[in-house]
Amino acid sequence: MTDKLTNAQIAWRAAQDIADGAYVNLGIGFPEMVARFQPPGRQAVFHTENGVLGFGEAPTAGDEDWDLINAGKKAITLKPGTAFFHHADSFAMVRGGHLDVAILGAYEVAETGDLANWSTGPKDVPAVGGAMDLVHGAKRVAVITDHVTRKGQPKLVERCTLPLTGVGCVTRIYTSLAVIDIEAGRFILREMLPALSIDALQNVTGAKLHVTDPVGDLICPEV
Amino acid sequence: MTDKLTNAQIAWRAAQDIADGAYVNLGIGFPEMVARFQPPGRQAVFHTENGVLGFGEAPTAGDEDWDLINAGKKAITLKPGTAFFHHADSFAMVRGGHLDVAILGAYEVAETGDLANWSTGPKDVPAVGGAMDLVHGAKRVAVITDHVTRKGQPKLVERCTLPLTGVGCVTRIYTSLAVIDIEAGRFILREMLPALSIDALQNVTGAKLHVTDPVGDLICPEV
Amino acid sequence: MDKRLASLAEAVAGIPDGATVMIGGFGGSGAPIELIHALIDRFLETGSPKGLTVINNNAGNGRVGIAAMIEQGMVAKMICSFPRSADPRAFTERYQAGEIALELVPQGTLAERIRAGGAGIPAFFTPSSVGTDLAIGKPVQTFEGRDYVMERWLKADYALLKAELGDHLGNLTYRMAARNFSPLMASAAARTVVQVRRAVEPGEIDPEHVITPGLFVDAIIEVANPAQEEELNRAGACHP
Amino acid sequence: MDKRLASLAEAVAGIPDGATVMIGGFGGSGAPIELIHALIDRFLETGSPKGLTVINNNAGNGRVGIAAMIEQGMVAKMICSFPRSADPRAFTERYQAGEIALELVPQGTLAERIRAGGAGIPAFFTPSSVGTDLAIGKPVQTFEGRDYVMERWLKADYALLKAELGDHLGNLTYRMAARNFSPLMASAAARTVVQVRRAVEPGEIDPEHVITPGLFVDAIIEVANPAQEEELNRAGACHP
Repeated sequence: MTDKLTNAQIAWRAAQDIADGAYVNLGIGFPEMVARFQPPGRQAVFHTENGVLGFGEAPTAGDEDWDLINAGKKAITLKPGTAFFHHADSFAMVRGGHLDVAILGAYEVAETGDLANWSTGPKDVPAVGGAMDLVHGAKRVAVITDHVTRKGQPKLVERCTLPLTGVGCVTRIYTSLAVIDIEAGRFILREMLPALSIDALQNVTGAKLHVTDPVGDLICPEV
Repeated sequence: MTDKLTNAQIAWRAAQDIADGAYVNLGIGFPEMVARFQPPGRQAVFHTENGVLGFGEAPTAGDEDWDLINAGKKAITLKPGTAFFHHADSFAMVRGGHLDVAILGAYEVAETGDLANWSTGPKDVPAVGGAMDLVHGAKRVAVITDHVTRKGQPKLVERCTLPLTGVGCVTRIYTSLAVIDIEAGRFILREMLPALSIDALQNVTGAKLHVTDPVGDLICPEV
Repeated sequence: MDKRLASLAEAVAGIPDGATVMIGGFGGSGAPIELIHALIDRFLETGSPKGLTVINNNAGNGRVGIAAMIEQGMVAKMICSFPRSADPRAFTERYQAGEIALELVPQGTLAERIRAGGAGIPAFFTPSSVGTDLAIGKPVQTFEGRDYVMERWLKADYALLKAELGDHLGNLTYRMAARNFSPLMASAAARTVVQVRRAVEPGEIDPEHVITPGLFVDAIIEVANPAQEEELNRAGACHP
Repeated sequence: MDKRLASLAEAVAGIPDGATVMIGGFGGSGAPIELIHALIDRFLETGSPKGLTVINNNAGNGRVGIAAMIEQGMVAKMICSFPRSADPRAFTERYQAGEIALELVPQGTLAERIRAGGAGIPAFFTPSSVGTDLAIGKPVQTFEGRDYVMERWLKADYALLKAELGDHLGNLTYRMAARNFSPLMASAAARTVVQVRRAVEPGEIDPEHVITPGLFVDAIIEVANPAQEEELNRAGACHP
């Protein structure tokens, strides 16, 4: 039994909720990992901001074609049915509500569904990319994240303290400890690690966890 | 010497003002005739609202491909360099100011540059097509028209009485009798048929004709 | 994921009474005649769908396609830029009898409103129609000294389209000028159904040549030898 | 009409001090390295152009391309969505020293503002950035109960782009994801200059495969073996 899920395990758990044929955008960095864990028999169609739909996995090192990259500037590959389009069409897909799921990282998520994931404050060079579009476009906006910061501070909070990416946009959070839905401005606990108590989880969560239905065991394979 | 120019001659005269390489939209019907009279050595690139740029002349009867038509639903042909695009891109070209010239027909043109060419009043089924976009898009909006209506009434007027297509948009009018510019809310006479006097022309014109420079002879070949 | 349907009847089965339906094509170029006629056949058998709002550049020609829908009394309202044609009698008669409503929209504004519907843009500003009867009642705003009319997005319950190639994922190409409004409508309808001249395997369309990515398409049905509205009309055809 | 130019130097000769320049590419994919480096060479020889506003999704990477422009001090302002990269030092240093201005725009809004500039739409509404710091000072309007921010069009004096094929009329195709912002920028600049991997005769590009119609393009220059920014950076390249 682990203390907490690895990033790969969080990504695996998030992947279980993606339906066959779903159109999915994965935020750059950690969320990209979700693509690796599609359940057998299901094939999502991945969208990337820079104008590619239905692309394949990363090429082997040395086989990169640097005209064929994703939003994280990593090399990707073609597969049958891939389509290219320009940036305005790409964000028409996003803003127009044509994506089923967007999975993003987070600095903070509030019980209101507010997300902060683009700026750590004025000292940093700010960089927003497509996050502010994605949070208002996809039919379902989910976050994957460690449950707490590196310093052990809660990332799930009553109100975000960092600059917002979007207001009231997140509906599900996959963390290293739990799966939590956001409904009507409340965190609803859905699943947590079997070894954990609700009290222990509440202790590392910055806002009240509500339980409306039996809480499932969050069990992920070693991946 | 003719009393007035034929439609073909009016179209010929309008064609003399189109530069080599100009991007041109010709309104449906009579204005389409302008394409026939490009001066030797000049090639305009014709745009049609339904998503074709740089198309060729009409095919011979029996060779029509009805997927390849212009805005007037007449068959056209491909030529080297033709491009297809969808309607939003087509009107981005129009509205975005990318056309050099639009040449349209008119029911009435006012000395203010107002144009009425889409509705003859409430009895008719109204149909506007792309005219309201063209009058605000092309760098230069010209009208070709008989100088008077079939009943002999002036088509060049102080104020339009019919529903407007656009406000202050026309800058040059090629009529069966004259070439007239619109500048600062005035009709400026540039050319007229050699046999005509300014008084005679004024008599069939519904607003004051101004003369600021020597008036040229409007001489067109038999076409 | 396989978006292929088995029949035209299945393709048009779900459209309810009162639906807003975008229909591709500019005149006969790109008109999905077989989908339209399947919808008419359904109406003749079941009495449904009726009371439709139809969005197309035109309002039908002759006695086939959209004109035949209007003739049958299925259409309550047309949203179009140019309800005239070589033979506009179906629309003209109903319109003059007050039996069909008309929302007349400048062609570029119509295209942009549909694109906006697909792109999640609820409103935009255009110079088209400023100062004319078609701008009456619409907000006007001045930018850099020039007036613009605010126009709203346009969405639909269904889009019925015609394409050239379509793969199982819904990626489409179009033939020549038959493209016109269809890529926009594909994006702006809750459900987009496309008749394709040839259904192909994913990968048969070069990714750089895809005009409508499959994400905008819900279903395709192969119609291998589609009728051309212009040719039907020249032959004096009538549906049914 | 023949839009071919004879040299890269000619292609960038007209860009004045203080110009707004859109530069195609997303990261290294589609970045017109040779045009950018020709512009830097002109600056090094003549001291001009300087004080540029550059519009690109990013703000350069390493010591080539846009990063090299910034390093040379040619850029007064960046308009971009993501001024971070594997090696963002050129921008970061100037930004932290207060020597370069930044207008940060959400990526979809950036794309749409450029498209609006090309399409003659002075303003539009988007849900992106509502309630965030990036919406401060912008008009907000409610449609169907949801708030949207009004955003303005974005235009440029010049666009410097990279394409795959270009014919003498300016019709373009792009290679894979190198397309990104370039078709939009082509439409939104007063003068659009494109380096193409291969200049072809009109008719060599299938009319259905044209991505940017020639009307949006003012000049093309063939650069047969263009450098890839990502490869330059992996090799530690530096311009000049």
